[in-house]
Amino acid sequence: MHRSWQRLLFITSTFGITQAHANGWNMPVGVTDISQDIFGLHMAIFWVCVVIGVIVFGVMFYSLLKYRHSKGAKAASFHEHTSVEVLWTAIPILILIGMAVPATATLKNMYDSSEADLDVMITGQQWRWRYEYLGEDVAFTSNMSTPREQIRGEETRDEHYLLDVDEPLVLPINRKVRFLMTSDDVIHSWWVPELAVKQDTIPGFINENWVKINEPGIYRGQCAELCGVNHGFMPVVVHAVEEEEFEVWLAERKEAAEQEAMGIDREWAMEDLMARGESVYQAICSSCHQRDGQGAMPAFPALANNDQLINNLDWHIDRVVNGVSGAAMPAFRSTLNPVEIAAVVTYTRNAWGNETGDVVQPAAVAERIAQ
Amino acid sequence: MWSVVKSVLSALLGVQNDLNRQQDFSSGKPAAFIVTGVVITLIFVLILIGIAVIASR
Amino acid sequence: MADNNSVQSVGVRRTVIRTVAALIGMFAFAFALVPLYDVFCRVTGLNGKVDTTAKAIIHEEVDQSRYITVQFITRGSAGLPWQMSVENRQMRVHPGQTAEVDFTFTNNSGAESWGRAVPSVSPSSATTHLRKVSCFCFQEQQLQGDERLTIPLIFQLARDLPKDINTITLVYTLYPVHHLAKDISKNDNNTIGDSI
Amino acid sequence: MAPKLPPQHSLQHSSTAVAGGHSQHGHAAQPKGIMRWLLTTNHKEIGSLYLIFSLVMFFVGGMFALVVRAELFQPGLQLVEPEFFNQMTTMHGLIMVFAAVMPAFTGLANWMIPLQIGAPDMALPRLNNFSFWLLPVAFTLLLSTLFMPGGGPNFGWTFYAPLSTTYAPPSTTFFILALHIAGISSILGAINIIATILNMRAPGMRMMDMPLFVWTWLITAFLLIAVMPVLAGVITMMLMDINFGTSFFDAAGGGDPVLFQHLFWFFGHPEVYIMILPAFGIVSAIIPTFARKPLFGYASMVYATAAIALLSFLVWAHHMFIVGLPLTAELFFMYSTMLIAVPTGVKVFNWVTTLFRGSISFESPMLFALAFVVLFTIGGFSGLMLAIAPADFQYHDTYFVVAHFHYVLVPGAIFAIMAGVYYWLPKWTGHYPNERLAQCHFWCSIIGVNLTFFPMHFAGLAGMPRRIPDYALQFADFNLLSSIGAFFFGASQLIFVLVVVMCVRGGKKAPAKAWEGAEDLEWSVPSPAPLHTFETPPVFNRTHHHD
Repeated sequence: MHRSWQRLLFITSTFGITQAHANGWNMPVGVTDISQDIFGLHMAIFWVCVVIGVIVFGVMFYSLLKYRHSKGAKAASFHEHTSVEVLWTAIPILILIGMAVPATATLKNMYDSSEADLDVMITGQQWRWRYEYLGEDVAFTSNMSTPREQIRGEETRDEHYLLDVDEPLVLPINRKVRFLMTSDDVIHSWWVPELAVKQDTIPGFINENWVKINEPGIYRGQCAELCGVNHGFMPVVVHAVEEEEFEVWLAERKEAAEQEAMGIDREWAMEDLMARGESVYQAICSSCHQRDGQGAMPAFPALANNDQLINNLDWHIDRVVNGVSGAAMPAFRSTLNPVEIAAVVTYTRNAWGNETGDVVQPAAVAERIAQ
Repeated sequence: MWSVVKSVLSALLGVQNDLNRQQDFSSGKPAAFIVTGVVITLIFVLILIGIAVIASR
Repeated sequence: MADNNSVQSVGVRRTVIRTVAALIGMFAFAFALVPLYDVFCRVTGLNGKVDTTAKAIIHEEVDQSRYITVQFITRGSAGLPWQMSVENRQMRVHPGQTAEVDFTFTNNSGAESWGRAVPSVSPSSATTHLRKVSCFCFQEQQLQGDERLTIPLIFQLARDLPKDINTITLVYTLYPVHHLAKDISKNDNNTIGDSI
Repeated sequence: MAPKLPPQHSLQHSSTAVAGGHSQHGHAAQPKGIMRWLLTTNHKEIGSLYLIFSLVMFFVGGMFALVVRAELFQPGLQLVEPEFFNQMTTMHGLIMVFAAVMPAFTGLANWMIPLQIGAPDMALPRLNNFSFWLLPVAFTLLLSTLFMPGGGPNFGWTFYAPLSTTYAPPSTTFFILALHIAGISSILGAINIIATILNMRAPGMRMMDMPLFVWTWLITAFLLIAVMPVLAGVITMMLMDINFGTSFFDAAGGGDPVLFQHLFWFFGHPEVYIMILPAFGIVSAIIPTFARKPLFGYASMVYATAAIALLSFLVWAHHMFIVGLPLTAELFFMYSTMLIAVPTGVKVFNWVTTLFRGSISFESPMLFALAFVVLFTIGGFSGLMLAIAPADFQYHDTYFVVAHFHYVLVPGAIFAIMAGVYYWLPKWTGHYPNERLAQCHFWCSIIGVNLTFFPMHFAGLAGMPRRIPDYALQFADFNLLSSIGAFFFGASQLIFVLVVVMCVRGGKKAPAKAWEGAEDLEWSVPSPAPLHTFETPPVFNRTHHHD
């Protein structure tokens, strides 16, 4: 019953402004049932406001024109009228009840995350997202891939400026996906307008939300809660694909994870570690410690020519693996795999004039993480 | 007592005529109005909570 | 006029005393809100906060008609070199049934340290229906260097668990505990030159 | 907001206000120069100090806003680094809320409340002096954090933990101290206003005879008493989390970051009303004056103000719809928030009905008051939209919200303050403001405000989050317009300064009753108002008032 009531709202309210979405002036209609319901509510309350506004401002401007002092208007002296006052109190209450009913129905629907087909854990970190497909052994972080040169205006900005990531979240369409959301440091907020999902990620606590996408496509969003310096640079990209395609993708990711796991045991050459380390460093570390390892004082110390780092290998690995409590440095033990940690440690120990010559093998890191 | 409740209720709606207001203010018992106001606010909150609980079922 | 003035100043004094009393009351109230909020959360399950005191098992008939999937997620945090793992990442239980699952804590460093697992439950409406009989999250844990410790979590889901809940997720986040003596070293970590 | 030097010739005038009042001992030995201003206990002088201070801070906060708008002029990072950008958004919010809008209202209260209720001064004149001089101390301290290592506060004016505790710059302790001092100043001001209104009214003036500005300020002062201590409590908890190892808001120690938001908004929502209720009072004084017709529904206005104040304690979590509240809480706060639209609507309807069948003229105070009614209502409409919790999942923390609260605060609170300044300038200075320039200021401000804030609605709906230093390309057009509007609006405020300065120095002489339709007690004293007025309580003539 509620649904048909909402459909009605939706149809009446989209009348005449179907182009608004395409122009990017209005809230996107979105690609889930919930987002369409929300769009319907949005347009319904918008038109309610427009009608009230036309009436109120109509009376106001009529009075301003008609009763001008300069036209010799004589002021009346009435200053109360109980029945009119009762009326203009009662009518808004009725309108509000009329809005509250469909809003309540939509909200209840949004809160019903039961019977999900897939669980994805979303973790906010300064300043990236981590996605874990629970029970599937697939997990990765998603960083903004817009190059610094575009931000600084040294290159032409491409179409998806600031809204592109290295690894999008891949989701199947037509399946109910439950999101479990939390954070490793400060409060972030995961938001994709076309999915109508916006939820705070709170350190130490877990939030839930869900989505069932109707159409395949690429949907972009951003972190919506101020989370520090690079708050503006942690986009969300969701790649919604057909269910079969998703299964194939998931299988590939699992295989890749196994390949990576095997890489732990083999002996890596310095060049390979340096190459791998540089890409990890630029994706993960450079947002704080800067691309050239110079850091940004006082929050983010320099790594280049950092004596403590150069002289103490164990300390260095420990900082990357376990992080620093109460500071911006997260623990990468579960975010990066041993190969990546070994690579990035090797890279930082041999880049920008840090010529220690140390080569850290993944096996050694793996041993440190889990004995 | 009933007139006090009525006055407070109409105050919550923001509707009161001058005649009643004159009576209220000549009754000279502000405490009665304040207490009634607080009680009615509490009842209002409880009703709202009740509606929210029922609606969320 | 002097009369009027003294009446006024008595009135002013009375008003000031009352407003200052109200101020002090509101300031105290702000602090009282902290425990009140806590109590409120635990009673209503708001925020997925879990009661961190042991509950007795209530012997009630097991509801064989439905299964609830209980998921366990363990998370680490910065500054604590521990690994936390769970024997099964999810299990299926009937409401009313008592279940047990083992969690293993490993200290990967050579030094002893203290940690605490902060629990959170989702959906939050399930919180009040989850009875933890025994949980490592009730108190802080101490691990010696390279120590490994296995602690069971014993819990029971109440039979009156709302019908629309079929999955419950328990999340534990490990945080370092800085005892007073250690606080100084924690502050050291915050100084700039030291951390990377 | 008006820098108004009290009349220097006031000593001769000191007892002319109402015949018979003889100057009290002590007037003769007034200190001169800077000491006069440091030590003054005169409500008019302190009122002027508050207004001058808030005008200066309005420009400081405005400069910060212009830094933000300049960076957002086009995509990319051009002028400032994200770290400094965050400090600018934070400081802009803090300064505008705590140092511009709130002191401006306190300044108007200092000037006008004693005049409107026929009192010789505020109830506690020395406390009044102290509460003003706390402000420059507080905000010098706050602004100085910008030069400290690690920079000033960069976590938004809402300073959500743990970004403002565990992850905050070292200067945060000074930020907390500054806020404490500013809070104490507001509290002392509120105590003084309550004591004045309750005890110092002219004989015969009952509560329901008071002008609405006095009423709204009384209710505002009670709100201040109720919530400023809560703010003090929250920042004290932050201070302890940062410096003494407690964990009120730190999950690691068993605390809860969401608790911070509950406490903050328990203060923060009433705070929003603290910034708008006195504006209602000013507008309710100006519209009847220039419509030459009594205010429609005076009693309803008083009750609606009280109802809004009470409801403001029940709606705080509508700022937190996406933190993961349980469904029942979400519904409760949605319903209570929607209901607050009813008393607010009553006020708008009352103003419009006051205009109906009036005899309306359009002097500058009236223009600002009318713009207030229209634009505040537009802000109210977007507020109603935000109240719909499911839709708020899309609106929350976007530029739609930024547009909403700027519509409520800029053409709301600030336009009302400017309307009040133009309205009362003849009383303060004895001269009418230059009407041509004032109208020019009005039209420039109207264009500037709408050009700045209207496109923000679209940017927000299209998906632009708040507090970002750089944005995706589809938001470029909206931001370009907003930035142009912001610089235009900022520049047009210089006209305001010009009008005020010119008005202090000279202009068309104003009689005691400067506006034809003005009825309240302040218009019975000469213009400019002498330094000491109502030393003998006036006879309050009820027929001129609301019944």
